This record gives sequence, structure tokens and C-alpha cells, in this order.
Amino acid sequence: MKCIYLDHSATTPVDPEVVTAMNPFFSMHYGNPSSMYSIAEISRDAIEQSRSTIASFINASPKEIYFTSGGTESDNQAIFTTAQKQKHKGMHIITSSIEHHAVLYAFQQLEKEGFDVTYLPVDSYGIVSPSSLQKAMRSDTTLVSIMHANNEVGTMQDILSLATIAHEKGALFHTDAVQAIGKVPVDVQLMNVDLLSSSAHKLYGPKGVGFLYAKKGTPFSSYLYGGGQENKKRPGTENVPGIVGFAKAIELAQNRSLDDHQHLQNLATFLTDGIQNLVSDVLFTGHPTQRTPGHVSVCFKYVEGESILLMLDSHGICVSSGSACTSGSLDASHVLLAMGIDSATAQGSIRLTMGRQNTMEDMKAVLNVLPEIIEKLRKMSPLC
Amino acid sequence: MKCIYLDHSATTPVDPEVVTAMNPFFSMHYGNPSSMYSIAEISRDAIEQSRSTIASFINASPKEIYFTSGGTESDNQAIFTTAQKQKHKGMHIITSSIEHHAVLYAFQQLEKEGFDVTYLPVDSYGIVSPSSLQKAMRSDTTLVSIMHANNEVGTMQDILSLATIAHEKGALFHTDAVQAIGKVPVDVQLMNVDLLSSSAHKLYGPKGVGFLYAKKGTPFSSYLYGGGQENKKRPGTENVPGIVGFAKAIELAQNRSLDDHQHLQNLATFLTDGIQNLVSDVLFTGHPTQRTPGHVSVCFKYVEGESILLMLDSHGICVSSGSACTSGSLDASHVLLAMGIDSATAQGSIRLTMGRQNTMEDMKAVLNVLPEIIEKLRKMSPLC
Amino acid sequence: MYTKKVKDHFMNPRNVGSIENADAQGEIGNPQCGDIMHIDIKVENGVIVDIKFQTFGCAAAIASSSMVTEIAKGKTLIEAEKLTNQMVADALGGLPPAKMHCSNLAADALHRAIQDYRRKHPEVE
Amino acid sequence: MYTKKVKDHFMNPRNVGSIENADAQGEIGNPQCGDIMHIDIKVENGVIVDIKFQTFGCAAAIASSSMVTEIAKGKTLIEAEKLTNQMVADALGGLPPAKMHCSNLAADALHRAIQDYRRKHPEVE
Ligand SMILES: Cc1ncc(COP(=O)(O)O)c(C=O)c1O
Ligand SMILES: Cc1ncc(COP(=O)(O)O)c(C=O)c1O
Repeated sequence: MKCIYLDHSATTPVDPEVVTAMNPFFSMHYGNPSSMYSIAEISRDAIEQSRSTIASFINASPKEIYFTSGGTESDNQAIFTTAQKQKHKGMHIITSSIEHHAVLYAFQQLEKEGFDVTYLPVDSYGIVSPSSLQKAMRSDTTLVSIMHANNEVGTMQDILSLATIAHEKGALFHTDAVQAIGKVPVDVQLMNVDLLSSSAHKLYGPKGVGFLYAKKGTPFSSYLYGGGQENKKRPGTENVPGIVGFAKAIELAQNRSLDDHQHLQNLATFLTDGIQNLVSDVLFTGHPTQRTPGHVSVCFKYVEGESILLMLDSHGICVSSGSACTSGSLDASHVLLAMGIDSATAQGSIRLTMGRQNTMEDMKAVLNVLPEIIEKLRKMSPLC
Repeated sequence: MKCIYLDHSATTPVDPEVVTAMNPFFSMHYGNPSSMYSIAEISRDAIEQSRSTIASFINASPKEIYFTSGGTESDNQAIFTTAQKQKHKGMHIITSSIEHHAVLYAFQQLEKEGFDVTYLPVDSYGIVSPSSLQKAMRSDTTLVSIMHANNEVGTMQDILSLATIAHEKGALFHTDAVQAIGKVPVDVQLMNVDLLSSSAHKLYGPKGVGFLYAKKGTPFSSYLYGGGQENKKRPGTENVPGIVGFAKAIELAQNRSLDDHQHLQNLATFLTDGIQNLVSDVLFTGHPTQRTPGHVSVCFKYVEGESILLMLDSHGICVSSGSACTSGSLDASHVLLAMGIDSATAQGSIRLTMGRQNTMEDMKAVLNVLPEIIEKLRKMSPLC
Repeated sequence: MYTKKVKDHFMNPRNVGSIENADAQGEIGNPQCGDIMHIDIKVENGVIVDIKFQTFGCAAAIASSSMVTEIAKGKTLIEAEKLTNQMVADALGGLPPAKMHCSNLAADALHRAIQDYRRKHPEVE
Repeated sequence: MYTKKVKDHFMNPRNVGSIENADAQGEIGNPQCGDIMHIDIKVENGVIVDIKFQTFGCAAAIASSSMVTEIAKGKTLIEAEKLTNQMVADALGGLPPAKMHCSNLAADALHRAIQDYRRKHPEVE
């Protein structure tokens, strides 16, 4: 059965050009970048070339890019090490209530360690209002971390305004841009951020590699202890093929960004309109316009997300669900709840995130089966 | 120029069979293992299959294997989280003075945080004597970490004796087996260890993936915060191709272990004898027999390691050096110094670590140029 | 993740719906956890002659509801009372650990329906 | 890592060795850091007419020793005294940052040789 993959926010297929770029670094240019002999220079140069490509894509300097094992590690390093390094300045740190667990649980851990944490609320679109940040800022606030684009509902924040408020009070600003990079322009200067996290596998790069941008002079440090790699900020033998693949993925994103953007918008609009017309009692979540392209998140009342997901899967359509059942926890998505959606409705959420390869035919295929799936499940539901 | 690679302890070329095993997981079976739809099951199954392969190789149960981003992370997680989790039991922890920086710097960091650390000495062969551990053990000792095989000099410890002593006093035992796995039999039951670290790129697997073995019931925890992957012990989207490649590398090691072992021994013996016969004033370091196969480490008096390394490189021969110059620090190797070697001699150290692909011809090529290189450098040396 | 049997009962659930003039009904679950199960039964001479369910929930919840109706149909109330959630899970070839607690409550819903019946018919043994 | 010039001076060092009946000599370095440089000079009429070095150390140490001898040869003592380690590094097309402090001491060794010469020949300007 043909598979229609509509879960690009979970992960993306690695672009064949990316695989081709990585390949020589497995068995041919395998030298350890820390070694002194000439063949290792090829690995070292490849890393530095990759660093430059990525830096210029986000308007940073190469020295401000540190490679990590992924988005989770980047988020953790940014948050834990800056909070610790600024402890003498203050113990108040701020985040939003819709962060990914890689940020949220880091803050909860710091809270356990004695930090005072403010979790900013969001409005019904998932927007953190600059005025709420303004009010939360204190003289002992050292770090603000607010995600650029939300993974569940696609809402994008006004990072420049938020970062500017943080800076006015002398706090650092970190943003988790894992869901933004490759989909929308990300310019660390225009956004005025100190730290930014990214993960390659969300933009057609390989799993297991990410980067942390840290502006020159930012007080952060290595989260792991060991060798002197990555300018002493991230020990461990570098994942050379992964880093090269990440840079290639960024290069492709750069070349295709305009086309991709328009294409994804078109797909999402078509799908949204179709669902709206064909199914009753639906609630589209996230901001109507301030959102990542190709991202449709919707709650179907009276039914539960996992059931929808699995029925779509039986038709070869891959989507994800924000329901409690799929997250491994028993509570409905903390993101949807923070947006004021009641938990029964939140249980019926489905996320469809489109990618480069998707076509209008794919959208039509979804619209072809989704209404009857919802009908079938609602017939089974005691809530109808 | 043909390259004779003799630095397999730094990293290894990825075996083409490993690349072949990884390939389908980039662009074809790319599903996020945490996703619910059927295509993600392929990724999930591949991880579990890999976990089983690796577990059975070291005589562990699959649930005791946790995938990480490499040896450094495995070491850090093992050390930091067990020390913290057992803080109520005691604050005394023990390691050796010849550990890799991924272990050594973790202990130094814990020392800064208030732990009492004993760094056990080694003898002139780099052996930690069980009796010195016995003497160092206290009622408040909670963790002992001693590496299985040393990366610089190849010396292997009697892990069973050391672990047994640690257990008698109720402490956990961790071993950094990054340099042992794939070269010598590693059986966690026979060795009686609680925690063990490994990194794929040291055994013809890919860079950027490792595992931590933690015996059932061992009080350790996640070092990173985020999603619930790896049984809640290691968050972040799994590096599926990396994990699959690691398992394939382990499988190959298993199939080839006897052949590899004999081959590497032969090469090392031939090279050692040759150097001994052709060059004066040399000091072979590490234990003569209790060492990893294919590992020759030697100090050439009156000359400095980086110079030897670069001159060998100009002949297409890749080796590494324990000299201060290559490590980025100014001090000679802490391993050689701990073994009682004076710092001038330690500066002249060279490590040649052979691999599967190497031949007797390669050894002859080294012996063909090494004596004249040493002679040339000694002619330049004010110490001669 | 799910066994073939779970998938079958999820995709083709047996005894979906409600019974007009049901003799008794039982409901369990809460929307927080994302599962609500409702069971209607029709009883004749102490035997469950008809049973139907409605479930809001994940595949495990739907499949275990379907399975419990299939097992209970034709059973005496006394036999049906002995059914446990674990037996339902076993009949499905097992459920993922995360689903055992929250989504595997169909037997409890059935017991509530039987309780309801006994309350209304205290004369039945 | 190293420039072409460094590699050239390392692989083909100029003026290696010692001078019999040298007029003066200078040495700098320590075995801890792994670099020791020794320079012999022969001086005629205030001009360095011959210069040789011996160095225990890495490629940067050897190359900067070689380079300093090449620059100093034929220079007056006064000119040679103005040579700095930085100038030697520049003449080599630069050195890696890690090597600037420890391995780039050849000009200092030369200065010590000149000092030694001046001590022995206080009459020379
Ligand atoms: C917003 C966000 N942050 C962080 C992460 C973590 O990235 P990774 O799984 O690559 O560690 C993800 C994806 O899982 C994400 O969507
Ligand atoms: C003994 C030892 N431990 C730990 C490591 C760290 O492994 P990695 O570089 O894969 O993080 C290495 C290799 O660099 C090693 O040789």
C-alpha cells in the first residue's frame, strides 16, 4: 500500500541528496577530526564547512554554532548551563506553558534544584503575549526560553518582541527553533536571540544530530564532560557524517524555501477547507495565520485521537495525535490544555504536517476517508 | 598516496556492511520510533532488534541496554546520575588516574560539587591493583569507575576482581569499555559490572552512537530531560540508522572476533619486534600481555611525538601521539605520567593501533621509514 | 504495538451501539484519561441475551469493549461477573503496558451494568 | 592545521645542528611543555654570519626554529634583537592558536644567544 506520510513534524525522510553527501564520510573519509594526520583534515574541514553553511543560513558566525546529538541535548545544554552559570545573578527563570518536554522538563528539574520558574500562559491561539512576559520579568530573572514554533499546533511566537523584553532586564533569551528551522526564515540577528536549538531530522536531515547556536559571549558551558571538541563546549568524537548531512539539509532548505513554503501553504489550506466543509464539530487549533506552513492541527469532538490515527493508518495515511493515549502519559496534551481547550475535546486532536513530497492528491485521499472515519467513531461514541 | 591507517583506537572506518545495514533507515524506513502508525513500527522493531543483538553480545538482557550519542555521554550518564542518586548513601567515589577525559573530568566535576574522590594510582604497566582499591574502599563509597582497556597504552584491567571488591562494600561498579568492546570478549555477568559504556565508532560502526549497559535495578537515571524514549532513560528522537549500524558492527565483531584477534596480535608482535631491533632508546608502554590486541604504544627518547606523527604522515602512515602538542593541553599525557614515565620521555610517545584491514606489508612499510625518521629527529634534538 | 486481535476488534468492533429498552446499563471512565465505556445489556432468565457498547477512547478501549461484549453474550450473569479486565486483555492476545490501566476497563463497565440489573431485579440470583 | 611554509620548514629544516667554536648560544623551553630550543651563533663585526639550531619539539617548534635562523642569518645583532616570536609566526604564514604560546619561542632563544654574546663581548655596540 502506498504510504501517505503526513507527520513531518515528528520526523522527515532523509533527502537522498543528504544521504549522498554523508556517504563518503562513513568508510572513506573516516578520520577522527581531532587527529593530526592529513586524512583527518578532511573530516575537520567537512565539519567547519558545515558549520559555515549553517551559520550563514541563520545569519550567525561559524564560531557561534555548536554541534550536538539533537534538539533535546541542545535545549538541555542551553537551559541548564546558562541557568547554572548565572546563579550568582539570580535564580528566576521563565518559560512558556506550551514548550516541548525537552524544555519543560529541564525547567521542572531546575525548579526542583531551587530555581524559581514562571510558566507563562498562552492565549487560545497558543500565543505568549509580550505583555505577560513583561510583567513576569524581575531583576533576578536570568533566562527566558520560549519556543519559536510549537510542534503540536504550529503557532509561531513573535520572538523579536519577547527577546527584546528579556534583554531589557538583562536576561538571556533562548528559543527552541526545532520546528521552525527549514520551514520559515530564521535569522538570529533579526530575532535578537542569545541561544537557539535545532535538530536535523526535522528538515530532511539525519536523526541524532543537532546544533546549539550561542551568541558570542553568552555565558553557557559544556553540558557533557570529556574531550575538547567543539571549542570545549561539546565533548565526544564528532558525528561527522551527521554534521555533513545536517549542513546539506540546510542548504537544500535554503534553495527550496520559497517553493516549499508556497506548496505547503497550499496543501494546508486545501486540507483545512476540506475538513471544515466535510466534518461537523471540529476545532482547528493554533493560530490561523501565525503558524508554520503545512501544519494542520484539529480536534474532532466526541472521538479520540489515537482511534482516528489508527483508522487513517489502515488507509496508509500517517498522522499524529495529541491524545493522552499516544503520548504515554494519561493526561491530554499540555499544549492544548494550556490553550484553554477542554480535555475531552483535546483527546480528539490530530496533527497533519505536510512535507515536500506531498501532493494535492494526498490531501484528497485524506478528505476521501477522514469523514467516514469520524462518522464511524462517532457512531461508537457515548458522547454523541 | 596509499594511506596506511594505524589509528584504530581513535576511530575506525565504518564497515561497508554496516553502511548497507544503515542505508534503508535514512530515506525509506524513516518513521519516528515513537509514532503510532505502522511504518514507525519498522523503526521501533529495528531498534529492539539491535538492542537484542548487542545485549546478547555482552551477555546482558535487552532491557539493560540504553542507546546514547556515544562513549562520552554513556560515561557521563553512568557517573553523574549514580553518584547523585546515591548521595544519601555517601559522597565518596573512586576512579583510576588513567581514565579517559570523559570519566576523569566527570569525577573532577563531582569533586567540585562536594564529592570526595579517590584517584587510584597505577603501576608502571598501567595496572590498578585490586589491593589499592581494597584499601581505598570506605563505608560511604558509592561508585567505582575503572576502565576496561586504556586508550593510550592498551592495558586491560582485571575488572572482575575490582568489581567484586566494590560490591563487597556495597558500591556500584562502572567500566568504560569503549576500547575493549569488539576487541576482547566482554561479558557483563562474568565481569560482574553494574554499568558499562561503549561507542560504535571504535568497532567499525558509525560515529555519534553509543550505549550504556545498566544492570537491572541499578540506581541510575536519565542525564538529559525530555521525551520518554529508551524506557525514560534517554530522551530525544532515536538515531535509528546509527543504532542499526552499531548492532551490525557488533554482529561483525562477533563473527570475526577470533580471526581478528589473532591477526591483530601477529601484526603487533611483528611491529614491536621490528621497532625493538631497529631503533635504540625506546620504551614500550603498557602491559606486555594484558593489553588489547593490535595496540603498540612506544616512547622514542629525545624526540617529540607530534614530529614523529607528522613525518610518518608525510609517508602516508597515520598514527597518534600522546604528546602534549596533540592533546591541545600543554602537559604530557596524564596516563604516561601516572605510570611513572618522566615527562620528557612521555613527550616522545606514539600509538599505533591496527585494524582488520591492515597487513604485514603495512607493518613493513612502517619499519621501513620509522628508524630514519627517529634518526633525523634525534639529529635535530638538543637532548641527544 | 497492538496484537492482530486488538486490531481486528478495533477495526471491526462487535456489538456496537445501544439497546432499545435495555434491561440495564453500565458506564465507566473519564474524559481526562480519554476513555469512556458504556454498556447496555438485555437479560433473560439470568442470561445476557444481548449486549451492546459505545466507547470513546483509543484502540485498546474500543477493542476491549468489543471483546467483552463478545465474551459476555450468552453467558449467565454469574459467569459474566467473573470476567476480569485481565481476562479481556488476555483474550485480545495482550495489551501494551501503558494501556492496561486506563483503557482496559470494559469488564468493569460490564460489572456496572450487571450491578444495575441486580438493583432493578433483586429477585434474580 | 599547519601552513605550507610550516610544513616545508618542518620537513626540510634549515640550519640544523651546532656550530663548533660558536661565539654564543641560547636555550629556552622545558620538557614539560615538550619544547626545547637551542641556538648557536657565530658573529663577525656585529653581524650574525652563521647560526644553527637544535630543537626538541613539535612541528611548530622545529619550523619556527628553522625560520628564525633563516631570518637572522646575515642580520646585525641590533636588527636580530628586534625579531619577535610573532614576526617568526607571521613569516611562517601563521601558527595554530594552541601553538603560539609554547612552541613559538625561537626568537627568544635567539635573543638569549645574543645576550650571551654581549655578555662575552661587552665592547660590541
Ligand atoms: C519543538 C521541539 N523541541 C525539541 C525536540 C527534540 O528534538 P530531538 O528529538 O531531535 O531531540 C522536538 C522534536 O522531537 C521538538 O518538536
Ligand atoms: C576509553 C575511551 N572512553 C571514552 C571515549 C569517548 O568516546 P566518544 O568519543 O565516542 O564519545 C573514548 C574515545 O574517544 C575512549 O577511548
